[in-house]
Amino acid sequence: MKNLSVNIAGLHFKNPVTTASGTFGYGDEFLDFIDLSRLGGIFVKAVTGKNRDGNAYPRMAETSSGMLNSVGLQNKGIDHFCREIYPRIRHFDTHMIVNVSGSTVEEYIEVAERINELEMIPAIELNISCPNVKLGGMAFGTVPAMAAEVTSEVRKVYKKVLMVKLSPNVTSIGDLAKAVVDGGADVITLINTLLGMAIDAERRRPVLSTITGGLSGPAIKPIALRMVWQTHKAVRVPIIGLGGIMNATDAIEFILAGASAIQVGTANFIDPSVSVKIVDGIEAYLDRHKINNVSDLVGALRTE
Amino acid sequence: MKNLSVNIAGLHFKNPVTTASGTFGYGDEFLDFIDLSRLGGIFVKAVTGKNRDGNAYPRMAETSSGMLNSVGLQNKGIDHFCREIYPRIRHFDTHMIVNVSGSTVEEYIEVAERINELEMIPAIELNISCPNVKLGGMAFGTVPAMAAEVTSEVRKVYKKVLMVKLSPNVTSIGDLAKAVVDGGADVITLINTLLGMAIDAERRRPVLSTITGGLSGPAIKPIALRMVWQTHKAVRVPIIGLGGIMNATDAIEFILAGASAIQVGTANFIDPSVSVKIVDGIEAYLDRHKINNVSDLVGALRTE
Amino acid sequence: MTFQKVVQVLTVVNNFRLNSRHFIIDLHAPSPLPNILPGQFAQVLVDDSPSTFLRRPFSIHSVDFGNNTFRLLIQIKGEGTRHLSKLKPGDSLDAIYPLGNAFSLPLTKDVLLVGGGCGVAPLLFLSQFLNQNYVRPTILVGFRTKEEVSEIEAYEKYGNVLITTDDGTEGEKGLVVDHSIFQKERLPFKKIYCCGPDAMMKAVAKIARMHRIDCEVSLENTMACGFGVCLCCITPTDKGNERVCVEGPVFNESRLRW
Amino acid sequence: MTFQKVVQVLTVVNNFRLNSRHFIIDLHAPSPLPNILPGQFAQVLVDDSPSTFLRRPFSIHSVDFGNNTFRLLIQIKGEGTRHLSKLKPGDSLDAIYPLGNAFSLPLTKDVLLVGGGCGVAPLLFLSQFLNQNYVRPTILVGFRTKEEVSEIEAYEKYGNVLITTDDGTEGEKGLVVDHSIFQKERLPFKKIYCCGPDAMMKAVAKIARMHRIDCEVSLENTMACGFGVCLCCITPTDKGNERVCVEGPVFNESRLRW
Ligand SMILES: Cc1cc2nc3c(=O)[nH]c(=O)nc-3n(C[C@H](O)[C@H](O)[C@H](O)COP(=O)(O)OP(=O)(O)OC[C@H]3O[C@@H](n4cnc5c(N)ncnc54)[C@H](O)[C@@H]3O)c2cc1C
Ligand SMILES: Cc1cc2nc3c(=O)[nH]c(=O)nc-3n(C[C@H](O)[C@H](O)[C@H](O)COP(=O)(O)OP(=O)(O)OC[C@H]3O[C@@H](n4cnc5c(N)ncnc54)[C@H](O)[C@@H]3O)c2cc1C
Ligand SMILES: Cc1cc2nc3c(=O)[nH]c(=O)nc-3n(C[C@H](O)[C@H](O)[C@H](O)COP(=O)(O)O)c2cc1C
Ligand SMILES: Cc1cc2nc3c(=O)[nH]c(=O)nc-3n(C[C@H](O)[C@H](O)[C@H](O)COP(=O)(O)O)c2cc1C
Ligand code: FES
Ligand code: FES
Repeated sequence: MKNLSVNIAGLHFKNPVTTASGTFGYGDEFLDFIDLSRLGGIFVKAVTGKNRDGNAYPRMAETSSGMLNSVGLQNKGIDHFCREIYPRIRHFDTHMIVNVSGSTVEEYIEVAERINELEMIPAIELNISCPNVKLGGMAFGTVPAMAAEVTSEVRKVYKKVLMVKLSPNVTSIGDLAKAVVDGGADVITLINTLLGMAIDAERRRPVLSTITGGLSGPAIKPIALRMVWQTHKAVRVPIIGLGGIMNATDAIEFILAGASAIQVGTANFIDPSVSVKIVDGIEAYLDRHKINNVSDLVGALRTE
Repeated sequence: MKNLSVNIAGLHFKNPVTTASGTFGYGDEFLDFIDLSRLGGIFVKAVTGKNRDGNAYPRMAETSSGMLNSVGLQNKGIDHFCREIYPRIRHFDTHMIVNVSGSTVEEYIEVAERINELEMIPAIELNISCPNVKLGGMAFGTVPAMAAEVTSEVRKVYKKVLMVKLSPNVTSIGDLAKAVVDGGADVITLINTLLGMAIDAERRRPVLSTITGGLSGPAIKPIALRMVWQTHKAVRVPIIGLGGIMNATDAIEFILAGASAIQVGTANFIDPSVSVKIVDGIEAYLDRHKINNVSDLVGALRTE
Repeated sequence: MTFQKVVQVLTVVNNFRLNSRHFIIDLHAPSPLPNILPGQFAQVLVDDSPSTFLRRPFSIHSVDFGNNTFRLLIQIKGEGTRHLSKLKPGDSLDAIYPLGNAFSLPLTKDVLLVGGGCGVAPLLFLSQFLNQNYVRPTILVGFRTKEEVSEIEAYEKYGNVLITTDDGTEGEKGLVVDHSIFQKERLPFKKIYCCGPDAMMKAVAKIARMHRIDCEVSLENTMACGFGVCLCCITPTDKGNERVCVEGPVFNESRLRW
Repeated sequence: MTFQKVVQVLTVVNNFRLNSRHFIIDLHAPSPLPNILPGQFAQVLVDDSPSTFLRRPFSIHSVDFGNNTFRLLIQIKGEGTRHLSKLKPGDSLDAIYPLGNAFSLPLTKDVLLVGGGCGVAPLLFLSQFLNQNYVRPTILVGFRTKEEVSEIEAYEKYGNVLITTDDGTEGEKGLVVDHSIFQKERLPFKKIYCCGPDAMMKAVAKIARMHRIDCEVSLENTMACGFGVCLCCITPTDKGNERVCVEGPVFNESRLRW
């Protein structure tokens, strides 16, 4: 039996496979397809202070080996989350981690404070990188000083594991990573979507109502891998890597590049059972390579 | 008969279809496949001051809907270009534009000065964005002040049309574009490749000898389109757009987003006759939409 | 029979052309079918070409629970549907189903079904279902031209069929809303079910409102997941943005903010 | 016959398995073949799945100028070759050919050909060509196991065939360089042509150098374009980095800086 468990900032994950915020709902939509307890963790959809309707339809465009979305943080707000959703998901036998979003530092603080009180939520993931909201969001994520500020303000009120999810739409991911670590982040998640655009040539219009949107899927994997690798060189905190992971081989690549765990995002849409297949595939890889602990692979890329 | 010609900074192109530097050699490798005179222009492989061997093998990795390269500006230097290559290509009946690279501002100036003297080269494209050289290159392309400096220094010695090719690996493409326009650029080309990475999970090694390399192909098209659109909003100089263009529809999308001309890059590897097919496809689009001049489509995206 | 959603590899048992743009595909499941209701759809994995990265949604056209098969009626639109049109018996097809809600059971026997183009797809299954519940609907189906008129005999088993073609080569000439049945001052229906292009459904919904007839429409928004997690397929309703793949595809038109 | 490179849609006339990992595909051109020399290769477009975005290079295994057909011998490695193994007669295949340089004509009759795995591919065409030039080579071919030993009769038409298998189930046991022919103090060859995995070619080149025998090898670097413009396929030589797809794939081993 191989040991698939990883320890991330003191939190024990039964395996390194988790699911990405915004691609897995609150987990319950997947109950028909998989046994959630087989996952290392689930990152639930972004929660903001107030109810948000999100952007207008159309919110999606298919692209070569990927897709653009401009959902825009649609959710019913933190009150609704605590009252309606938390009771429904708290007993899932896996780490339920909440993705926290906002338009202002105050909103991040407000949401983080409330979630701090929810016993069965062991960590939050600050989403300072969503390209689909006009205020805040993207701006926090692309300027190191602002990223550090929102992180350190949330750090003051949030006592459990603080993860910060970075935007890839920056010149230097290492600078961003250092800034949020200085701000008090325990863990870095990356990458969020890359800002992209799709045009319908026949109608001569943008496909998305918001003109631009976030690119995800295998198309972005090479960029995500590079950023995980650069971040792994830049900071010493654990990294959760994602971006275009479709199978166990992709997951291993992220782990070799320096990720202690991975998230499966867009792939869930194509195969809702893929996350569990990735757990099995990682185990098979360890068998084939006669490695006992998956943690021995973290950052184990041979570059000499 | 539709009018496919475009005027770019005073240069008359018979149509908006050109080929991207580094993907079309010096044009002559394509003589077996197409009639070069059907193209609007050809951007030849990067020329530097001295001979460069480029990076070690392996230099290529296939990715989902794209590829990574780390060629690293292999070329025989400006002397060799003027002596051996220029005489061979000067009579091609299309605009032959030279992609100029370097590691220092002095090297860019040196090459630009020499090319200024070559009668049949109507323009240069400053490559301040190649991610595959250690010195300069990438750095120039990601810091607005440096991008502006190299542009204005070259502007002093180069009298014909000065194009500057931008790197997409930046937080704000608009800021870069403004900087090089302030520096004296007549035309902006974008995008160059996105920095990416590929890992061979079985061997636990990077695929490329340089670990990271430049991502091109349809995978990056949404990002390229977005950047052309943002640049079109940010500056008033003509734009030459590229990144993942595989067919005429893609080309039209770039033109609608604001490009006065387009370059075909990686697609040449898959179909060496694709550039001419794109010329035909654009003409068919104009027919179908009853548009007389392709220039009427430039930036004609309907966003209201 | 369960109500569970499944992701399953199905076997193509039949694939035949109705006309140059439409085809029908019969799929066989490796185990007893879950419960499926009319209006529900399947998310089909086309192949792994870059232009068909996401699954494609198709309404269930009819179901044969006894033989563990169901049928899709597909119109060729782009890469994905063109590829599906080439599948041969014996090929496999990966599908997630059944997805979405269903048409509600009518509280009346005066029922009209209106379908246009590939929007007729869910209506065959619905007619069959209505019959089982002792309702024999009027079925108004619109086509572009005579060549595309198809499956009329199948519909006639379940109801009274009316036809329009855009060019008048069969049935009445014009769009479905131009049909003479709508010219009457009082329409003899208490419930309309409608499926087709947005513009058609809006026009039918407008008529229904005018005549105070209860009307359900089936939307075809673009989808990424199809089972409620991506929030890409939303439509604005009286309850805010709702998911067409879960709260829909069937909506009572009175709830929609089109 | 021209020397032009063409990009052409060819028709598959035959596709048959040699064993579980290797297959042969016969391709028919719509017009007379251009001139093709042994050692040259074709760049084949697999399909448009994301994992086979680029073309795949394969050596020309043999040519039938009279019938406008040529043959590829392919080993299944990944997605691309697996997909090609499923092509059926009548299917089309887009190829650019002929690419690269060719083996040089020997100035001697004492010629040894050494091939391992799918590296045997260009050697059949080369043997045929040598025969036409009145040279009957010795042909040493290495396989993993008896099951994979194939086409021996074809080679025997053109030369004296020696075999090794890794497991000794046919011919001599071991790698090609372990063959007893190399144990002699003086080897009876003045020219060696070699094609196979890098490690094998290096080992053969080392033997050749030791015995001062002229030796040409055919490299299989990864390629993006295959016709000289991307500079991805380079190998360091005495003239700096040269393109394997234009200056190669055949190099005299003395020029390589492996
Ligand atoms: C719930 C639901 C049920 C459906 N049922 C059926 C059915 O029973 N039979 C049937 O033939 N079709 C049905 N559709 C539509 C079908 O899903 C699309 O036609 C199909 O996905 C097109 O795939 P493609 O790869 O061929 O086209 P693409 O190459 O993806 O697109 C071709 C063109 O069609 C447009 N397009 C694609 N999908 C949609 C869409 N959903 N809405 C608006 N425009 C679109 C694209 O913008 C593009 O212009 C249904 C859709 C939904 C959401
Ligand atoms: C000039 C030339 C001639 C060739 N002739 C033949 C031939 O006649 N018959 C034949 O079977 N093969 C030949 N090859 C090799 C063949 O091109 C590859 O095996 C093929 O491209 C693999 O495609 P794939 O999609 O199946 O594998 P992929 O999925 O692309 O790769 C599968 C595995 O093989 C490795 N791989 C793929 N291509 C190469 C390569 N070129 N060098 C080293 N490792 C590689 C990959 O890294 C990966 O680990 C030739 C290659 C060259 C450059
Ligand atoms: C439809 C959709 C919605 C998303 N919503 C969120 C979100 O609410 N919060 C967040 O941090 N990331 C969100 N993301 C980004 C993903 O979590 C992930 O970072 C990104 O998609 C890249 O990973 P992938 O390529 O594996 O999908 C969303 C992505 C998609 C496709
Ligand atoms: C193999 C290769 C070599 C390249 N060399 C150069 C170069 O020398 N100078 C340059 O400015 N861009 C170079 N590029 C970048 C292309 O010109 C182009 O900007 C990029 O590939 C994106 O376009 P595409 O997706 O259409 O290929 C190179 C790209 C590739 C794939
Ligand atoms: S398609 Fe994903 S929520 Fe409806
Ligand atoms: S493969 Fe492009 S130069 Fe050789």
